Amino acid sequence: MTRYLLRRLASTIVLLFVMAAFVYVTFYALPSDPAVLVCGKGCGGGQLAAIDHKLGLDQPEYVQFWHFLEGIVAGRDYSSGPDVSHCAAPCLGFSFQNDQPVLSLIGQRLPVSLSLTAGAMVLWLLIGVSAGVLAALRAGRFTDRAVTAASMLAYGSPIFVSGMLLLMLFCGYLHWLDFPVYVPFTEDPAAWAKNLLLPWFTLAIAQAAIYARLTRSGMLETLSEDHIRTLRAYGLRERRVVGKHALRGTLTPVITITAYDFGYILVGAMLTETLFGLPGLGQLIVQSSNNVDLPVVAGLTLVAGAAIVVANTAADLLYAVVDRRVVLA
Amino acid sequence: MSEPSERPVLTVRDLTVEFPGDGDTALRAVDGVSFELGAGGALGIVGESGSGKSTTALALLGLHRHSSARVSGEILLGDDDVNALGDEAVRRLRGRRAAMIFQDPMSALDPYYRIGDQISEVYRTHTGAGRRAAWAKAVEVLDRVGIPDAARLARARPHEFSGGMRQRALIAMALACEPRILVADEPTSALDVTVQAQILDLIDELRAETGMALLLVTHDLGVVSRSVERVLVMRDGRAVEQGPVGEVLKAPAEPYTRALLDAVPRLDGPVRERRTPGEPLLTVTGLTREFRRPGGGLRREVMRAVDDVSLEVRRGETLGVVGESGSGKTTLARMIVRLLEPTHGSIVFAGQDVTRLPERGLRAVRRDLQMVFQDPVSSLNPRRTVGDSIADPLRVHGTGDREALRTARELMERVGLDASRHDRYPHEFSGGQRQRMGIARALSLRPKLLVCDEPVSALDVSTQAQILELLGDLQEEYDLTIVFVSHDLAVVRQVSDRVAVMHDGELVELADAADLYGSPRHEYTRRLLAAVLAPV
Amino acid sequence: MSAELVTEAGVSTEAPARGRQVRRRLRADRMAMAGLVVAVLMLVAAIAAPLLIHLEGQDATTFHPGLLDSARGGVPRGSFGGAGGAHWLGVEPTTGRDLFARALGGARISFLVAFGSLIVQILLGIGIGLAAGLGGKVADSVLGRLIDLAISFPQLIFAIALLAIVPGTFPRPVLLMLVIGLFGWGSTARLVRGQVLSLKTRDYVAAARLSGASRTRIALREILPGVSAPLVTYAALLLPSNMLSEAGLSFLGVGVRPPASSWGQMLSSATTWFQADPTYVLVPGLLLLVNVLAFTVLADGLRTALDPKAPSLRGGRK
Amino acid sequence: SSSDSSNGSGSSAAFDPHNCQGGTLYVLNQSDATSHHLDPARIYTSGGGSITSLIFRTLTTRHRVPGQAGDQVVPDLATDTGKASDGAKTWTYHLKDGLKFDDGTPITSRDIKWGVERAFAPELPGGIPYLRDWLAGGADYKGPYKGKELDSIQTPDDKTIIFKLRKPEGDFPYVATATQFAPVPKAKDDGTGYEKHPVSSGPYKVVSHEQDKSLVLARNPYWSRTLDDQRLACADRVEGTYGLNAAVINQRLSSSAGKDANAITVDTDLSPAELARISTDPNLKKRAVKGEFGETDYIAFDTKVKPFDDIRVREAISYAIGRQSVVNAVGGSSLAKAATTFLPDQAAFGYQPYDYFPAGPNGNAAKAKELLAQAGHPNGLTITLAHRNADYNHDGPAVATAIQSSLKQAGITVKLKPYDDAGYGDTVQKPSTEPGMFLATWGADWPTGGPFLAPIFDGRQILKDGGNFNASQLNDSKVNTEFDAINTITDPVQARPRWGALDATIGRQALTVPLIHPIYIRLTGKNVKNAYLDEWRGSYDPAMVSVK
Ligand SMILES: Nc1ncnc2c1ncn2[C@@H]1O[C@H](COP(=O)(O)OP(=O)(O)OP(=O)(O)O)[C@@H](O)[C@H]1O
Ligand SMILES: Nc1ncnc2c1ncn2[C@@H]1O[C@H](COP(=O)(O)OP(=O)(O)OP(=O)(O)O)[C@@H](O)[C@H]1O
Ligand SMILES: [Mg+2]
Ligand SMILES: [Mg+2]
Ligand code: NI
Repeated sequence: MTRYLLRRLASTIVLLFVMAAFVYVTFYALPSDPAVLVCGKGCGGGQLAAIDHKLGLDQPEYVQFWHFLEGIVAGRDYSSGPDVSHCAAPCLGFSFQNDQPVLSLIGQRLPVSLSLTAGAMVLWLLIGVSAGVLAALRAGRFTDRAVTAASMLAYGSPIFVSGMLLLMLFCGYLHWLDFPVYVPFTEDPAAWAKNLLLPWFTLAIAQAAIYARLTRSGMLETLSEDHIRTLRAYGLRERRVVGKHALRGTLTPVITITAYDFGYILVGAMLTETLFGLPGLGQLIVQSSNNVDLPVVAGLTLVAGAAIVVANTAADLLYAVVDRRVVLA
Repeated sequence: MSEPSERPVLTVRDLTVEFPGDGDTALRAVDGVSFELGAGGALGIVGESGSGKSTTALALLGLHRHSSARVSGEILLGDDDVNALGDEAVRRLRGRRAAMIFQDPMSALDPYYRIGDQISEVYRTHTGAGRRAAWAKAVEVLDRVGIPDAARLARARPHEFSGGMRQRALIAMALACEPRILVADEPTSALDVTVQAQILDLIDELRAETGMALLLVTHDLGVVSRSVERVLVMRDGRAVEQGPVGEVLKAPAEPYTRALLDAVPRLDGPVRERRTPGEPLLTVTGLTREFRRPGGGLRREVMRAVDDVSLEVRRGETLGVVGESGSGKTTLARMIVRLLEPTHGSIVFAGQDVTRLPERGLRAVRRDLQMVFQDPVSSLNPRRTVGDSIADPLRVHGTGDREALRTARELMERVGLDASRHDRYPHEFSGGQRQRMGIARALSLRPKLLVCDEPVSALDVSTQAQILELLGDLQEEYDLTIVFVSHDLAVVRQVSDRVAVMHDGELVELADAADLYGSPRHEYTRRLLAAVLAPV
Repeated sequence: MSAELVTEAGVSTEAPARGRQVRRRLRADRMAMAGLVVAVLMLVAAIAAPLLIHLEGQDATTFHPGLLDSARGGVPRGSFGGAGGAHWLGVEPTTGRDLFARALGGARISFLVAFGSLIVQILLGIGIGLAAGLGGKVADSVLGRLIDLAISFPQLIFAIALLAIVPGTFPRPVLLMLVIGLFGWGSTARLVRGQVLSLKTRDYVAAARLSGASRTRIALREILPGVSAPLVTYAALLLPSNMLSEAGLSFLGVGVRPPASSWGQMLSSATTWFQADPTYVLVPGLLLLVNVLAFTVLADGLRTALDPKAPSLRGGRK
Repeated sequence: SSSDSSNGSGSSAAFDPHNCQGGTLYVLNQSDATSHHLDPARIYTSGGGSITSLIFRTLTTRHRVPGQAGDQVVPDLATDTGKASDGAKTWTYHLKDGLKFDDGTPITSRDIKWGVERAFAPELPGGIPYLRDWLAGGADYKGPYKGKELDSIQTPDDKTIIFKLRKPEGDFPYVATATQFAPVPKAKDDGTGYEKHPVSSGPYKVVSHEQDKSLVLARNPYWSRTLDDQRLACADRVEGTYGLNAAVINQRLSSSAGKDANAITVDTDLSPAELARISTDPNLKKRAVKGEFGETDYIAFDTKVKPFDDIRVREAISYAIGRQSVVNAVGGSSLAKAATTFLPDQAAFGYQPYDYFPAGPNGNAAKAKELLAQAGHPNGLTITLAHRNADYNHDGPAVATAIQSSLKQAGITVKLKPYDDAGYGDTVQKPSTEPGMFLATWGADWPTGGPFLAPIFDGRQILKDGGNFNASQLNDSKVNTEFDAINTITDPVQARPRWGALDATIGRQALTVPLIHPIYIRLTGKNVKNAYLDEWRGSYDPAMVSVK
């Protein structure tokens, strides 16, 4: 276990390093000059050079990359005019367009993304798993077909369409809900939930489609296994056979995928966040790549990678806890 | 063993089970079978693979419900007709009136829950007992079936149990509800002979103690003759013969039964005539293979699958290798053909040290060194025609396409296959036919040494007999030297000149077949031999 | 991201059934056949797009200012987005370009991008998956990491950034193919690797080794065919997923470039028009939806048809 | 002179400035209303901006009235719009009495000087370029943090501030509306950290600001209407939400449910689709405020690149353009007017109508072909049009494809060459990388002809290292001399006809093809009153609207 974690940690670090290098190499192929973007309209040559110097863009690229790595381990200093401001380790860089360390930018937006992802996850699990179980138990019959059709429909509509339709329907026409605005949980939990309802559903519908299909096939497979036959041969009630034994076997892979999806959506719910104006990580990545805010994009890519790797590791650990037969290697 | 009493606990009349096929065809897996089983009695159902034994057994507990199978006829468990009752009523009968144990104990238990919990769950379902009482009952029955330290091991999950222990746990589960009849579908087929003997003993004891009836499904005539009073022989879904074990097996009325009996290799049959051994073809010295155990602590444990084995195979002879599951037979066989790298030791084949030859250098040697595998399913590529599969080795060695195919067809004829079916795919053939193809492929390069790893274990007795005979003929014809690996002592005895016995990776005894079976020297060999069951 | 999940538990890694049988089963599956027919029709329509557009007598780039109500934001005059004899599906708001021509032209690009990226994904997936599965311990651990990397790489993030910075002169459909393909091969590779690891323990592979066959021969003749069945199913799922990826990228403003159109690009620029000119949204929306459905249903059918648990495939081991 | 508004307000009830106090005003925006930074040195908005002018007062400001009078510059912190001397090379301002920051400390001329000086620091980039160009010694100045002052700004006493310029600039009062001319107390300045706690001189102080997410403003107790005749500051509180989707903003404003009834937007215009919808809804139509901002969207040529060095080719293209398609492409006649002059059609710029190459709404293909034949291209011509890959600036694919479609009728094949959004400016603003023909837009920083024409046509403003807007690279000494002459005029009214005449002269050379002058239409929430779009910025003013 410890050994497994250590190995996983080591490989994660290597992975992130490769990722960082990749991100840097790619972004230095940029045709546009970040200094110009910081500088604004009608920025002259002398001032550009000064900004270049301040951003460290006048140094060779490998030196910049080195400083970036150094910052992660030891922190970095940046001139703030009269003084220097310190970006403490782990410093993922400093956004000059925002005048903030990348990590604190990410930190500010993390709660939004967490709220969105966690809520949506609960919903998609509830909807997806119950629909899938239902479909499996009624395999081949009307309910099964209905679930299958609905899930394909949901899977086939892009989020920006389904989200927009939900938004216009519930807020624009029916007025059942106000247009969503993010309210922090700590401020007003009720308003938090109410405002996130639509984004949650938008995200959950698309995901639930996948989970329903996953659960259905898993359930059918488990139900055909020998140990289920044993339980039936010993007269266990069908409810118990399905609800306890078959579900357990079905949910195990679902758990892994859920953890994986959680990590992925946490940083990757760009469409939903853009559509609903939620100031989360996905929106940040869209904003900063539009602004060519290199440090933020690079930092976010790394954090995203890390989040997904951590989620995957968590999934594996969870799997080992749920299924004692699994040996972590 | 108690004598059968008047009132039958189980009466089956005209049982028929059909499975709808791909088109309009329906497969009649069980066809008008009738039999009775008295209280405390024991009935065996035997027959070839696919004859409908398991289908019958499952029907007894109504386990075909909600599947595609159509069941008709009468199944009376006591006074209740399983076919006529509602789902809920049948559910109540299961476990309580009749309990069932299955062939593959590995997958018959829910991997996620503790064994004690699974047993107490069944117990509570039928008795409504409290958690505590049920747990106590679970520990009690586990203890009864001989699980050591039952109170502790009740907390284990199935994967922590060995196969024999799992089968015991399943019997314990059956025992918990004190059923009137125990249906056992091949309860020991997946187990080693020594473990098989223990399990059969256990079932005997329990019958004597509780007076429950036994319905034993098996393909093994030895098991039948040892454990039941009456036997029913099935063929293609029909009951061809029925009667007391002694009578049926001693003087079968049906030719089918006769053939079945004849095909069973026996420990007391004639030993094969010892050939004059030639010079050593293969010499193995100190051969050892280590595997790392997965998981474990920081320093991984190493296990020796084959431990310091030295032997020699002479030209023209057949060397049998026997041993229980996990004793290292396959590992040894694969090292001999260099599919596995030995950790230590050396292999000298036809005067050449091939121990460390790289894959490239091996190509020439490989022509002379071939292998037949145990599993006819996985030994043929499902996506290549059988003709191609047989011809491939020739092609690799540079024979032209046409010529290779021609040879392949000849070989097919030789091993008793219809050569015109060379462009079919493996799934269109039966297990025995596939095994013939495996042999044809191995022979295509005209090897000197043929290593057969359990070539007949996956086949039923009659097919097994045919294949063994074929191997014997080919040995003559092709001047083959054979290493024959099997867990079945009787089979090995029938084909081998000399026999090696393996135990925990070590070679415990190596002797001429007659000597080894006649006067085994090693304690382990004796134990093995004692556990073998013979029909009648 | 999604197709990967569908497959995760969906595609079995068992040895698959044979072609004839598969075709028979597939033919018996009405849903799958419907999916196949629709998919093929769409493909044919996309390939024959220039012909069909010529038949209508329009093209995809000419503006028709006269068909629009300029004072009302450039919405097409007439009902159903100006649909009629001249413009079968009406015209696009603000430009007056012919929607039928654009939808068909869009089909070409959508398919091109989806297939192109599929090919990249499959080739990389097979190459790296095979190499990892067959290449021995070191290769497997290095390539295994690489596969992890590809899977855990935040694809969309990077795709957005990359598409935003690559010079506008680079052909967009090719770039989209590369981006979607290069960031999406991980799960294919994982599937192939898993399949290879399971197949290579089969005895027929050992038999091939015994016959002296080279590694390449084993990989190509013995292993690859066994990988192909789950791969086909997976590809049928990847295709619509690639189409949706392209639509998502278009929505975020980094999709194909005008005057070219793709369904995703049309849909994303149409979303705001769904009240003022519903036809404009419905055309690409339905096309995309129907296509995704067709391929998903087809994949489903394939999976069932290839299911090793089907009765006639029951193996001999007792 | 602040409250004589009559048109454009959203509510039917009459607006009374004396009773408008109270309530919370909500601002729904796509991006941060202060261009990400709440530091006056880093903000680039004209006329003091909208949200920023709630926090920062400047030496002068725009006149907050509807219609053409809104193009005037008026005093804000200063007592007048500045006294010119030395031929408009020296400008002197005096501060009003009683001015205070939001912490009660008095505002002095040194605070204004500090505010201007710090805008030169490389740590605080992003402000207007004019300071560096105009102020004597500005080109080499690196800001005050290293201890160096800018000597061309003098503060002889607490109330007086004098600016010395490099050359005559009659428009200096307009530049003094920029937030760089807002006071910044040196004691509170910590460089890049200042925007986290900027000191307010305007009606509101900052309660909280989260970049690209939100802004909350509350009343500044040291501000009053008696000290500031330019802002009404009706609402008690202003709450901004940023990062919203444009369609969602407009949908919220049109629904006007709950708090959205009190909402405005300062960066989101109605899109064509929404316009189409609103045109059928009289209630919404009432709340749609329409206005103009001096802007021209045009095709720029580099006359150093073939075939655009030939005036006949440029003329042919001018003739071939179908402006109706272009107008439609940006949303139809409600959102744009066809343009034939470079100067916008507003009096403040000195607009003088002309149409030298009459193309009609759909282009004059015949005339274009004729000219092309004369220029030696009888079989048509293939050219490349560079454009941005995003549409929001009117220099994106929508306009480019419209041009492509209309030039095709004249036998001109246009290849499109998109540039990424961020890199486009870089490319077209450097003579060495500039494409021969590209889409450009030009908006006025303030409503006079000078800033509209000089960067585009003044030969001395050709900047080799980038930041060049003189795309045609016109360097005509007669034109240059006229620029200098008009720049010495300090009365804008006198300067106007001269600008108009200059534009009409340059127009003959077909150096650009003017396409459209955009029109802005924005919605407000249903409770919002006194929302009018001023001509200076083309946007309504949060300092003037009321939710009561
Ligand atoms: N669920 C099923 N669907 C279709 N056919 C089935 C099914 N189960 C069994 N069969 C078929 O019914 C026949 C009898 O099968 P059964 O499993 O009863 O044989 P068996 O005698 O137990 O053989 P073995 O010794 O191999 O276990 C076989 O041909 C088998 O293929
Ligand atoms: N690749 C491997 N990795 C780790 N352990 C292995 C491997 N192959 C075999 N073993 C272990 O080596 C031991 C001997 O295995 P082997 O397959 O040789 O036994 P066998 O005698 O052929 O048994 P069976 O009768 O079950 O086939 C077993 O404990 C097995 O688990
Ligand atoms: Mg059976
Ligand atoms: Mg073995
Ligand atoms: Ni514009």
